[in-house]
Amino acid sequence: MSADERGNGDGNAVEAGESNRSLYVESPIIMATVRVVAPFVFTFGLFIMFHGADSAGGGFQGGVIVSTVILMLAVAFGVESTRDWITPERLVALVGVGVSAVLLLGIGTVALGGGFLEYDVVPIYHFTKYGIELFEIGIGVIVSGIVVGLFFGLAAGASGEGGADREPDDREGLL
Amino acid sequence: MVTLYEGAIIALLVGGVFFGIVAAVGLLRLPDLYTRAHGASKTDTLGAGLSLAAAAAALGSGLPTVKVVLLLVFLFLTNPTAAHAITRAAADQGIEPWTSEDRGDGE
Amino acid sequence: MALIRTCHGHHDNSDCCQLSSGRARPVGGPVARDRGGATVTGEKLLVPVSESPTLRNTVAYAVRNAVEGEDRYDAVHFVYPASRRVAGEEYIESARELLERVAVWAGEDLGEDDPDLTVETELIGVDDYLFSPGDYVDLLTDYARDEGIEAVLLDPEFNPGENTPLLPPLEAELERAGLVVETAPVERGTRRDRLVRRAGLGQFVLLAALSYGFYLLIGGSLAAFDLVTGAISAAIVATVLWRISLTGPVRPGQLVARLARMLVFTPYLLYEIVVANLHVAYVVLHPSLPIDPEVVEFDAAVWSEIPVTTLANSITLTPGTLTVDVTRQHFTVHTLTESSREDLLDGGLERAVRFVFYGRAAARGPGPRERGDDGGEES
Amino acid sequence: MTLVTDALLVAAGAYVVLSVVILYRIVRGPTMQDRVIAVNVVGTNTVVIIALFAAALDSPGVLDIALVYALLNFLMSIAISKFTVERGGVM
Repeated sequence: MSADERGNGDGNAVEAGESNRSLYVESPIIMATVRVVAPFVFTFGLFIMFHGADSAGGGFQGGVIVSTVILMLAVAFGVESTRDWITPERLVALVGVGVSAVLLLGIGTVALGGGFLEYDVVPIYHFTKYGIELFEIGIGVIVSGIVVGLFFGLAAGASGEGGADREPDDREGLL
Repeated sequence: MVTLYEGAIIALLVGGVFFGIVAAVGLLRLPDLYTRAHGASKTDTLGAGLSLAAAAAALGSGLPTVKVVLLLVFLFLTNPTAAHAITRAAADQGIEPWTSEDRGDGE
Repeated sequence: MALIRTCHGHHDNSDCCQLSSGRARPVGGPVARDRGGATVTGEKLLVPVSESPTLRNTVAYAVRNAVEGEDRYDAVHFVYPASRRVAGEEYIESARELLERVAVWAGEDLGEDDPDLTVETELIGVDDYLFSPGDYVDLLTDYARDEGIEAVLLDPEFNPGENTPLLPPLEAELERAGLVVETAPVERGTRRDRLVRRAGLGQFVLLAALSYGFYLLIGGSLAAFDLVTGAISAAIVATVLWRISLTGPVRPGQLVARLARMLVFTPYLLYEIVVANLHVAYVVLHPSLPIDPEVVEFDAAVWSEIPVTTLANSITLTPGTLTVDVTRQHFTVHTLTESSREDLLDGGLERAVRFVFYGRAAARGPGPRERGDDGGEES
Repeated sequence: MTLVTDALLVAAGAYVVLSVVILYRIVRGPTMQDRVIAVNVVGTNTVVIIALFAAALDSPGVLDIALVYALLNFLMSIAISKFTVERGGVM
């Protein structure tokens, strides 16, 4: 019985109708849940990033959690539209900002006469604490940028021929 | 001597493990994907909820308890959505639900 | 003269599957693809088919490509690799029906022009026990060799094994066997909501406030450090997500009212969850497994995204019912037992959700059954 | 509070045993969705185990890991179920 219905093509439990069968309509439930959960997860990721110095956390972990938010949105709303929203340029700029922040911090302490990332030499009150935070955020930005970039890269590879309508150099820009 | 507080925690744990067992048994016994998803998405969620409540109670009041409650809320938000996503994917691929008419075919 | 033949036997049955004019070419080795323009070459195209959402488009592409593409083909063979492993008379019957449909579609696509194309459909592998992708490859290459076919067009959703993803290994193996493999450039359309929506200052402020509150909650302290980093986090979160997470205008009064009613709703939901969980526990642990699963459909009287999601997830959480699909306000729900079906159609949960989002007056509205919706059973 | 600590650890052990039992369903399938459901349950159990350990050993820092695990569990479920539909396989 079940095979018979499958043969007819409409034995599908999804209410789709014969004509609509080829169109995949995204589930509103997944999209709504992701919309609701996203800001809280994002905040949690930033919290972990900021509290790296005194607890089990840090830039790396926080960065991964933040990138998870983007991955969730990409899964629910489609990789293409998420990529259009973030744009590869912004992603690269983000990673660039992170790298330069970390380098600036490291080289800055060296320029002031200390070692690499030796915060004591900076003549600002409590700079050690803020220096560590800045460093963690820099790392977090780099990590989340790279994880999201890798995901987009993988997705572009997986869609294979589907991505062929994009310009080749457009895809190069995605890492 | 078991205090009331300790007794409550242990009762919650027993309930949580019981529903965990129900989820596992359901996962193994039920005949098809959709019915298994029933067991997975709720008995397991309730079992996890009770166990987490026990953990929260054992941690006492304070920040960790808040985190456990958040964990609970998160599970209750996401587990049904995950079960929905999986069964929807199955339905979209044309996997037919088992009905009691199939009972003769064995599990 | 277009010629459509349907052949449902084993492919050794050669008098049925006789072909117009096969130009024999040695199988193996790369085959030059640019055969140039509109010359008729006597080439044949093999298209393995199975039930898939993109099948209709693949058939159209195959026929169009054969008639007017740069690689012209004289014959298109649609074959259904049916395995005895999955088989049963009904299965074979459904495969035959599918092939008949394919033949009809191909006929439609050929249209009235009557171009010179032979369309054949055939069921193969009925007597074989197909298991791994390699078995399917062997079957298809044997068929291709017997018929002198060198080119294969694959449906991107082709999946005769029902469950295991088959396409990537199939493609590679067929190519190794010396066939020209192409995947039909047909995509299954997908409709989604827009990711980024319109939003105003209200959404931004509300989201920032929510994020700030959440940050202080998990931080559990009001030290200067947490206040500062929390503000920074809230600003970042609101900037990134303000047009994504919140929709609709922000009305503080309505928001507070909904939250208050949500607080009333939560114990009710928890009570429902516990009661129904005990019911499912009884059913699952009962030796004879007294289940009677059925898919029911009904229209719920809730609108817009968040209420629908709340109702759907509440339905999923209360055991015995599982939301399989929702389109707008049409719910497809898989129910485990008779009594869970009754509860669902009585509409207690639906009323509760309406109470949360639309107030007390809306909660008194009728449930699905009273609206004359008896959960029109499907499948 | 040693009684409570023991009870928490015993419950965590029970969840470990249950997860091992559920491995049967992960191995047997028969469909990909069956496996995803089973893995999802194991993931939920893991979250509970981590939380129980955090309570038993009184180390609240571990709870962050449980939160992240719950998040990844959700992401895994929706990602696999969606990519099976959209790409005819996982990725």
